[in-house]
Amino acid sequence: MAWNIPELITGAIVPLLAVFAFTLPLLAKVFGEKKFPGIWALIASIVAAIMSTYIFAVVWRTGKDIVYGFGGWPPPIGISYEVDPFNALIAVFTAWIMVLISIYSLWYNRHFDEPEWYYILLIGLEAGMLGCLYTGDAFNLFVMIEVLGISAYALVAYHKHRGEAVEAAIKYGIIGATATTLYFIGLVIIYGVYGTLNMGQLSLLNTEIYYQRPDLIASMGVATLLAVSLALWVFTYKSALFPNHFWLPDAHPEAPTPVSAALSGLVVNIGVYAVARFMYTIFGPASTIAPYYRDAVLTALFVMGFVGAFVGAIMMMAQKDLKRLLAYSTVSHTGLLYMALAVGMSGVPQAAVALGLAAMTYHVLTHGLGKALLFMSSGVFIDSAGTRDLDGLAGVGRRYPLVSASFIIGFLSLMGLLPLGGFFSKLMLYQAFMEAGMLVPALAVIVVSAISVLGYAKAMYSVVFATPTKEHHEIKLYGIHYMLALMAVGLILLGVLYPWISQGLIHVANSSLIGYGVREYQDAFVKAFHALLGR
Amino acid sequence: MITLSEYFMTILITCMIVNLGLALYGVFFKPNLIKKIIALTILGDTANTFALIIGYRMWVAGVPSRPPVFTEWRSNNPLLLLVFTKTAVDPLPQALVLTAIVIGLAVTLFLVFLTLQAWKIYRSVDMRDIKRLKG
Amino acid sequence: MNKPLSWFVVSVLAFIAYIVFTGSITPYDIVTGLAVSLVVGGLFATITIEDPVKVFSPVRWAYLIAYALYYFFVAEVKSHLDVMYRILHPKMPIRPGIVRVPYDVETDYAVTAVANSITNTPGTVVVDIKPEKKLFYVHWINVETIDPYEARKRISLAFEQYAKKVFD
Amino acid sequence: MRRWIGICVLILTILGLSFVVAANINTLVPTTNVRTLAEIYLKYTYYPWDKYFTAMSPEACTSIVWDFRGLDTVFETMVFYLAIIGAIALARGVPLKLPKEIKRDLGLSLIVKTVTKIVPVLIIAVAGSIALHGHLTPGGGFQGGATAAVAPVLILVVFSQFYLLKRGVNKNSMLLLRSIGLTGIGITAFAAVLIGLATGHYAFVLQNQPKPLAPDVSLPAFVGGQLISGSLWFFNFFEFLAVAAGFTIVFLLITLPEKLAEAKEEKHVVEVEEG
Repeated sequence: MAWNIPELITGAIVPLLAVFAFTLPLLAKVFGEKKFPGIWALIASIVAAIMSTYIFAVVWRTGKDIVYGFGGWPPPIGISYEVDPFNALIAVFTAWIMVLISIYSLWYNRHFDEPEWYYILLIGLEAGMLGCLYTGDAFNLFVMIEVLGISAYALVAYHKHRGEAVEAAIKYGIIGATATTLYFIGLVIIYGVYGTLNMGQLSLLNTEIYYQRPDLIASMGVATLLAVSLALWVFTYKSALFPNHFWLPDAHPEAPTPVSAALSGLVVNIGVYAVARFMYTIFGPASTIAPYYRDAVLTALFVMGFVGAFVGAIMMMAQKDLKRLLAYSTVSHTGLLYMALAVGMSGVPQAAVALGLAAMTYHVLTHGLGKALLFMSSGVFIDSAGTRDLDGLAGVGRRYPLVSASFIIGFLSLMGLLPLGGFFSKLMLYQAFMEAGMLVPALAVIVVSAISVLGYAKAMYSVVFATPTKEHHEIKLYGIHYMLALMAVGLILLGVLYPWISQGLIHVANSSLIGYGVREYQDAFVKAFHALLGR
Repeated sequence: MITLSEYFMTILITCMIVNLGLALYGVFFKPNLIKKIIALTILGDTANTFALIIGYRMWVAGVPSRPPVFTEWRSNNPLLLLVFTKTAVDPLPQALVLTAIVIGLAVTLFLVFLTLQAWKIYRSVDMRDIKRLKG
Repeated sequence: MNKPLSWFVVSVLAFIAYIVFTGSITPYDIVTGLAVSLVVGGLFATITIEDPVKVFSPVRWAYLIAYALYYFFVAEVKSHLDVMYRILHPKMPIRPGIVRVPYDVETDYAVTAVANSITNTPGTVVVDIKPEKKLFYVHWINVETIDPYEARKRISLAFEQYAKKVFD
Repeated sequence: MRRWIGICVLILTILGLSFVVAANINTLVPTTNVRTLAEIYLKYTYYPWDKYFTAMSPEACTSIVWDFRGLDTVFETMVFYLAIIGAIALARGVPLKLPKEIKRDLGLSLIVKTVTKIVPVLIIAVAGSIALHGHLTPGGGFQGGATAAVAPVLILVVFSQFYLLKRGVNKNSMLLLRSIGLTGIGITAFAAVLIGLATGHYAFVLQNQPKPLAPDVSLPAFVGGQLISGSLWFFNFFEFLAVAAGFTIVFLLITLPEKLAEAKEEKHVVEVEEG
């Protein structure tokens, strides 16, 4: 049989990361325990990044979804990975940011007394994220969320002598475990009602029932609604949507800085992705929960996003701790993401939905990059000043001009200033709401940005422009500032290339989440089923 | 008129649902961390029981349903395989529960270690004593 | 200490456990059973057994069988009857108390065998042991005497005689 | 107030779930038939008449766990692994080493100790049987490993931790064993692909028996006439090693004498800096 390289790479990428994590203790015994783990994690992340880029290139060029049945089993029988442009794009983004975070971790290495555990957990985090993105099986998503979750809890508690870190991890862990257990109950209900766990088949069954068996909708709708709402709780929990955001301002500041960057910049997106996958691909406009329940769910998401965006922006002003301020900014931006996600209610024209989802994807990219950049550069300042307090940090930025410049570019992008990525993603959000005829959310985007300017300005002012009140000790950067500058350039590029990017993202949204994109997702499943069955 | 088996099934499901509610109450409203973790394990076990009920098979004509193990495999007899297929319970929920149990165990284990660490620092496992963070 | 021999003995024990638990003897069971029991034997050779040569003495095995016969058919029956009598008697003639009972066997296995024999027969339970003084503390349902040597004669002497032959 | 909210949530949960079960009584309550997917699993778990569509294991659960849905289990193993790594990370800086002086007469009484000399032998033999017959009878690597880990726990309780440490059962050696087991799982997951690369045939990740799209690569279902179900046997074996070692690490860490742990930690606290 002929080799099918793109499929094989799709299937190999996440198990390969698992193998990288599994072999690390063994190899660390052989090659030394101080330096080797970091390098091994870097190699792992680079391999994953290259493979995910290749997958994205193939999906983008051929315009067809890749379905990989593990063990050669056809999809509903075995587990399959299903890659469409939407998750391929987010996976590429995640993988490359993880490369940067791995490099930064090498620089941050001196904070770790036994680094191998940290790097195993970091690889586990990456495997969890990529698995959540690529998987085409609802139960596998549960497993991958747990992989992601447990490495996140352990990484938050990594500075174990700080009571705050342990407390944050406990809060995060207990409610997170409850949420995932409830997701399991939701999955059991889905299996009970639909008899399958494959996302493609669920989507297909939903469409068939919607068009051919309307008599079943009423009875199945209730159970499906319950299952979906149980599932959405864990997703919104992982992405810190408003009432579930309580753990984030505690956990993110207490985690080691590179982990804060990963949690704020990437893990949040996984929840958003999963909600989009559930609400658009699986339980889309033509499904058993349509039309009333689905609108209700989206409205609830919208309201929570709306409140979250404001709460985050307002709480940001009151913060004295730099990392905590950034964490509240994440709450605010997650709110914006969910507002964009909720655009696909019944009655909204498809073009507006596509625009909204494209804007959401765009905002995922600009916010993720910007937030990772901000956390990493604030890590430099915090190390230099020896405190996270904004007063103690006063003027520390003057010692590191390149880092400060990147830091400011990151803030300006989150604020939404003209040539930077953040401006254009917010612009697209605004346009999407206007086109969908939602005036209030469109204005809310602007108002939230305006409120958050106060918080951002405070942080920028004290770190860079204020006069130093005390002597900060110099720390060696080892070229890490060039990496941060590169990320700042990336933010500028995301803004400058807006016309091409926006077109591309609208295409991504169209070909993955709505209309013919969903049909393609179902078709890819059916084709893979027949191909793998071999008859 | 309901049959006896339906009646018992109703009792089972009712107990399970009440258990679920109580476990959630425990997780959210008990201040003691150990009690929270115990409530969490009860929640997990209830979920697993639910999955097993979903995958169970009622007895066909009074013949007990059998576990999904094809013990007569050495005979290579398609007829026995057919009988097996017609009487065994659904193996998928069992496999899912197996995975969920291990995952629940792993998370519980880690939470216990976190609680131990919290006790070392705060000398207490009560959430009312462990609140340095603003929340 | 004779390690290869201990290894062999422990392996045989593990192999028997493996086959009994598995409940079938196909070539697969035998091969995997041998592999597992060899590994287990290697791990526990120096823990489980101190002097493996004793295992190969037919006299000891004969005494072990005699011990078992005596224990199951004489000691157990006697003490069961005794306890039954005490329970069924309308006045319940019991006099519970803890007595000191010295013992005179050497090896750990012998001590354990005696102690477990005492505990397993109804009416008497070993509650503590002082190896350095060679004393059992036995809870007795009907304390007939508190003289240690007299108590020993009533409770454990028969067991000790067999255990000495089997294990010491 | 808090309590009332809690009770309201509780009642709502119960009523809501009851409503869902009642509304879907046909699908959520067992009937005499199982779902189509389940019938496929039951039929093809051991189906020697079609070598392209079977897991070749009479135990349907094990074949789902390690073959049909093997990916779940590999990552379930990873969750367990990461939890143990997290636990080790929380216990780092606390040396699991033999102190110079050990108080004598640690542990329980002579009788318990003597019995504990024999029982672990039987436990591990039984555990091995559970693990190695995972593809034939209920059980498997995880269950076997968990059973085997009872032996060190018994020794730990009865003889004290130092007895284990003196015999080389410490965190590092167990981690090494665990890593070997996990590496074995990883290699088994990629075994078909590796064989395929070597022979030039296409193969799938986590493949066990030949498949229509990869007919040339498979792991042997029979060895010497005995059923081992291809990759299932290897998965069970390596999982057994990994889980037994993993639980041993956990129990070693959690039973560390508290005074010893804290004495070492206080020295450590000084070195920690702002995160």
